[in-house]
Amino acid sequence: MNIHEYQAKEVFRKAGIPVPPGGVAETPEQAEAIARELGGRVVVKAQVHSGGRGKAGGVKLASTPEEAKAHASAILGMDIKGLTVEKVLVTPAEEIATEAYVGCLVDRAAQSVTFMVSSEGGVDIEEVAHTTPEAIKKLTIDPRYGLLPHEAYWLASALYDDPPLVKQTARIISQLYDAFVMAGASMAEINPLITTPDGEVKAIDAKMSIDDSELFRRPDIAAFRDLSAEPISETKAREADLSYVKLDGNVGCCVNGAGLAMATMDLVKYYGGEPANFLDIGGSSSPEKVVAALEIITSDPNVKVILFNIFGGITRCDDVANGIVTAIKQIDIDVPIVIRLTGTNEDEGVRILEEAGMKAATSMDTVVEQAVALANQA
Amino acid sequence: MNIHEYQAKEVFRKAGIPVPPGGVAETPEQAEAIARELGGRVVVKAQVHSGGRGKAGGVKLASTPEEAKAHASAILGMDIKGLTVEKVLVTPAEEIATEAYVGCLVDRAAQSVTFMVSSEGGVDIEEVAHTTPEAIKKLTIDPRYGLLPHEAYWLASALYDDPPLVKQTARIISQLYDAFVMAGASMAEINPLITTPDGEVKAIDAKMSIDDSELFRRPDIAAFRDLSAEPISETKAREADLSYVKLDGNVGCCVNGAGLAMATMDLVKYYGGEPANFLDIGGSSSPEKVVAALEIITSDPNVKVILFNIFGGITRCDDVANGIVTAIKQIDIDVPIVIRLTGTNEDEGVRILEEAGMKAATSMDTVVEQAVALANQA
Amino acid sequence: MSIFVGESTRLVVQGITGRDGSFHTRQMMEYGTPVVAGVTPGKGGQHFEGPDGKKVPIFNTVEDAVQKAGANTSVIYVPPAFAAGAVLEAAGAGIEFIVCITEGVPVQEMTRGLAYVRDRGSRLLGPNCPGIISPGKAKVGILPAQIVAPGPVGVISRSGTLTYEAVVQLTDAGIGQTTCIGIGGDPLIGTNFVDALEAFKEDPETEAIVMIGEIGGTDEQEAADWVKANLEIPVVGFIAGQTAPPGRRMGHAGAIISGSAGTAEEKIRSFEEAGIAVAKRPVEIAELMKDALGI
Amino acid sequence: MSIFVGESTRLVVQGITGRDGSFHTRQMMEYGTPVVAGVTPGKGGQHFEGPDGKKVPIFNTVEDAVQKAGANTSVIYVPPAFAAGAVLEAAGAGIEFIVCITEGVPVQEMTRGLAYVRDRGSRLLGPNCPGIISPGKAKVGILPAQIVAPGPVGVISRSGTLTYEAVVQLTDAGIGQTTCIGIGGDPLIGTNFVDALEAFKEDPETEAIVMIGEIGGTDEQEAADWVKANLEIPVVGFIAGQTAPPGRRMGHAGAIISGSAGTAEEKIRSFEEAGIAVAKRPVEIAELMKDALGI
Repeated sequence: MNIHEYQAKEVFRKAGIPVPPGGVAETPEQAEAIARELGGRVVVKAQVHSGGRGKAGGVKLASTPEEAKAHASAILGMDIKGLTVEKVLVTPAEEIATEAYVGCLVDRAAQSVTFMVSSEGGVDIEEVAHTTPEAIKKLTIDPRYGLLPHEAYWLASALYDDPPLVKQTARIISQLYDAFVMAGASMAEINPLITTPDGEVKAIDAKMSIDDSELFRRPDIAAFRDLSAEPISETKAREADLSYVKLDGNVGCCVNGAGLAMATMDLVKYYGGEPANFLDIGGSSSPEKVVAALEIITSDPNVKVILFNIFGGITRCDDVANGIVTAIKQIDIDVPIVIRLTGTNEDEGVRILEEAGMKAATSMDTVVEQAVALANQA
Repeated sequence: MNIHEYQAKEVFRKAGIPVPPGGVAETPEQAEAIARELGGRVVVKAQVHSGGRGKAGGVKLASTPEEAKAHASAILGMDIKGLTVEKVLVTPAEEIATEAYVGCLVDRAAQSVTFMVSSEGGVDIEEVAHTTPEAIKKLTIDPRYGLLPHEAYWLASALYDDPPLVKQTARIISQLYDAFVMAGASMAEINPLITTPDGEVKAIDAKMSIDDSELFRRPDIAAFRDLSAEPISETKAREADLSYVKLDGNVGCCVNGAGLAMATMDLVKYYGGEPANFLDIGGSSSPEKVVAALEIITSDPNVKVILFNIFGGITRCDDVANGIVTAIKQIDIDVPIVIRLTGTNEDEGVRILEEAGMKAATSMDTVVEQAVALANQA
Repeated sequence: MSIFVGESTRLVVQGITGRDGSFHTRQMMEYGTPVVAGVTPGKGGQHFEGPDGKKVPIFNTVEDAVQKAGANTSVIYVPPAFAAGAVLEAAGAGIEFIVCITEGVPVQEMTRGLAYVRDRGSRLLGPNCPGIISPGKAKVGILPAQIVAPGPVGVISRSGTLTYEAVVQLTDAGIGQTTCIGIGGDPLIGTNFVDALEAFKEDPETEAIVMIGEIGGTDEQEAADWVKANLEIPVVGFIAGQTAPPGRRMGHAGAIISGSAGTAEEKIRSFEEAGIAVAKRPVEIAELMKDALGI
Repeated sequence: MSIFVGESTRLVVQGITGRDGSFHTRQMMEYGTPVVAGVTPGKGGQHFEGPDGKKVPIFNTVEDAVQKAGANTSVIYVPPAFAAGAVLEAAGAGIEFIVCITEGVPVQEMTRGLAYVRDRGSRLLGPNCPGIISPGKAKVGILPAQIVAPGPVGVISRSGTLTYEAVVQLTDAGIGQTTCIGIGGDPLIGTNFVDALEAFKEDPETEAIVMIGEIGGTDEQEAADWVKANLEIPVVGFIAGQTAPPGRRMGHAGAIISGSAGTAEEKIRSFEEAGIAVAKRPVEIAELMKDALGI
């Protein structure tokens, strides 16, 4: 789960990282009031789960509260990479001497947390990693010891020579690690970490991704979820404990297992179709989950056909068949449904479907080809 | 540094360990008041840095506040293994179903912390270790991971079968480890850890030794030091940053280095004498430390001769010589002093002594033999 | 032969009294897997009733299961909040091979968990994996027994049902398996492609390998490099997620294309460069394997 | 030859600008030890002025000292509060041999520190030790150079000045040393008697060994067992603390007889059982060594 800049800054503040003050506004008037209270020049920043806010015009400098209001008015409601801006952060404009990058993330290859720092801050770190990898210093944390004081000091030393700056930065790096652990993050970054002309080090941007598996025991972090930042269908899927990602095609897919679901999407494309979604109904799928899945798929007006691809393992074919039959009675489905059903309790599942006047195939290729043909005819 | 039972119980309480309430009394009247407030039967327990309090009559059960007063009156001022009881702890008498032992300590061989648990609680664990070692379950903590939940559960499972007792005990074992870490301890034990007839698990005794090297950063723990529990000479030595242990002989020893100091004591014994003390003036010994050392040695009326054995390394012979000369002027020393001085700045040191009318030898055996002879003549 | 599990497997089920644990314990026992113990704290001394009235002793701790029942392999069916702790307990008790089925284990817990497993000299499969099956010998996890058959092919996969898809086609084509392993879909896993490949290389009965990867990470690319440098026997591969958009997580915590890394194209290219025959559709896996084995 | 330090030693001094650090750096340089770097955080870029106007570069981190000055050995003279951190830093930077002179390092910090040193494949000598000297080659620590001489005897000791006592007598008797090591008086130390004995065993120039132990712990007993099982060359031993009362700490955090363990009698008995010639007085060490060497 991604969280907003202002939320990540709350986490950072709790960990002791120096973060400038600021307030979140949902209206231009609120933005003006916050700017007035802060005094001086402010920055109005779009709060969306997307990079490249600056380039998209979502970050603007304001010299007066009135100007802050005008900027907020322009930014609120703006569309950035398909996401609508619902909130802006109003925060003082800092004097910047230097900009650096400090971040950490779960590193698959190292099976631990890796820190990355670069004195080329304020720019896209993936770009830096690509063009000048030597400008990034990396350090993998031994999970048995956590981030050790000398490691924080080494990372800070890669950014600055001046002893007071190194000391402040080392402290911030340790605090970033604390924040990372505290929030159950999979990624946390400060970009840029600035130094001011007075020699202070501050985090003026903040980005964090939270490991969804950590949320059950961190209600404070879970409360950060911004439902306005995701399609309603995905919110609904999550509540029904389904994995769903909306895509742009017209073949609605309902599959058990993430790998099989992706392979099904790929096969749709192979046969000349376009998947409307990724949807994994998961392992122990009750009929209720199937009903919820069908409600979500049919809520997408692009969908011209619904394709079930079920290979029963823990999932029982009869559960899925029961779900389909129930859903058809409850929901008004006006697109064709093609079903592949094999594996655990296959015979029972096929019988249930046949009693309801439906058929099931056993081959994946057959049903996908059929579904694509139906979608392309529609 | 050893701390008292009531102090260890404070640390335990902070860590969440269930410890019965209680109060510390320095007079029989205070003990009576505490017993009245607690109500019911109480135990009056001598607070001294010594085992075997029970056998010595330092732990007594009282049915009434008046009886508590009487017991306190008997126990306060009592001598237990050479230590005078200055305080008693008054605490409710608990109903006991079973008694177990739970402890942890720094384990030299394992280079980590080792836990020991035994269902034979309430008795001397070293005795148990000696007679029925199989009655003790040991587990060494990996310092990189700390005490893991399953380890606490395993230890608890070695004591009880009943699931609720195991669960409570596992929690207490984890909390004991927290207390151990929090206090910078080298040893912490609960003996006995009791179960009540109602199925509650409680620590009714508490013992902790603190690593002296941890005290500088734990002022709350350092404040536990009970000066009344050690000879004044040792308090004074600690303040002067000297290592001093009072012994029963008459040859006062002043040596640099703990190993050499012990070897000097052994040599005194070898030549038929008895050392009056262990005293290590440490590495970088200023003249002031030598003066303090001489003050401490001469405050022991048993001392019949003072023996210096200095092998200069970091310690400079001239510093020691200057200290001796200064001390002789300041303190009224009426016993002979024999000096062995060799190593760093030896010539300068010998010159300083000779100017003050003293002599120094270079051989350890010579001076020790001489000192013993002088002590035995006196 | 088989890898990781086989004739010497003595299995303890952690979470044997839970819904999934009890269901799958019966399935594993029916397949003939020697389930020697179950663990549910607080239920030590009771027995689990398996098929045909077989009784499996339940212990409070894995340590007891090891000491009293000689367990050397563990399978974990406990809720996500306790799964990492269960892995630690198994490794701490000296279990050699640990299979963690549980999905949704916090990744930060796994960083410590994996280090502990390594320090103790154990091997972890998973978490968030379907387990492992050695046809005719042992089934540890949830892989369906009815679709496998003994034979010369080793199967390694990051996914569950997609593995079934591949395995059933192999079996239908008359190609049996030495061992089928689901390594799991999480970003941090105990046994990756290379670990499994190394084990298959040591198994004289494995004559060919199927590798089923998906988007996210670079494990497949490293596996391809390893195959190129170390493996003589033929490998057939498949990568799921060619149509997955970057930045969106496809179910598994691991299945996400982040930055420039982890696309299906990249992985397919690596496979091809390593001489791995890449199936375009799952159904081609069996066909390519027939070619590879010359049957 | 020598053990742990020698011709290839490239020393970095952690805490080079402190009072003890600067004094002993000069002493070590005067002895000819190759001091290639100093570390004091915040003073990187400055230089330390050694004897004869030699300049030693100061770095902010040990990592820099390793990368820019090729340091492979470190000696630590920093206050107790920072000493464990300095050990971690040295091990983290890849220093192979770390000598910690500092006394009063919290023992709990050392449990983690020793694990880290092991995990990183480094060796720690100390803490709370006088260091190591290889006569004529290198001096790392505070052992006085003027009392040693090159020769065939290895010296291992838990104490400082008592070692000097033994070494000066050996030297006065014409018996030189391959290496003299003070392993330190703390309860938890990085290099114990057995570690040092193992290293001496591999050194062809070491023809005999002096072991100076004291009360507390069982390190001497284990060393005696090791000597009996593994060592061919003669060993002379001495144990300090025969008159120390149980339960009272004799200076060192380690020098305490607790319970039934760690008495001088016990240790002397172990030595004797292992065929180690035990000196009753320090002065006898040189005499027994003469007998052992047949001179």
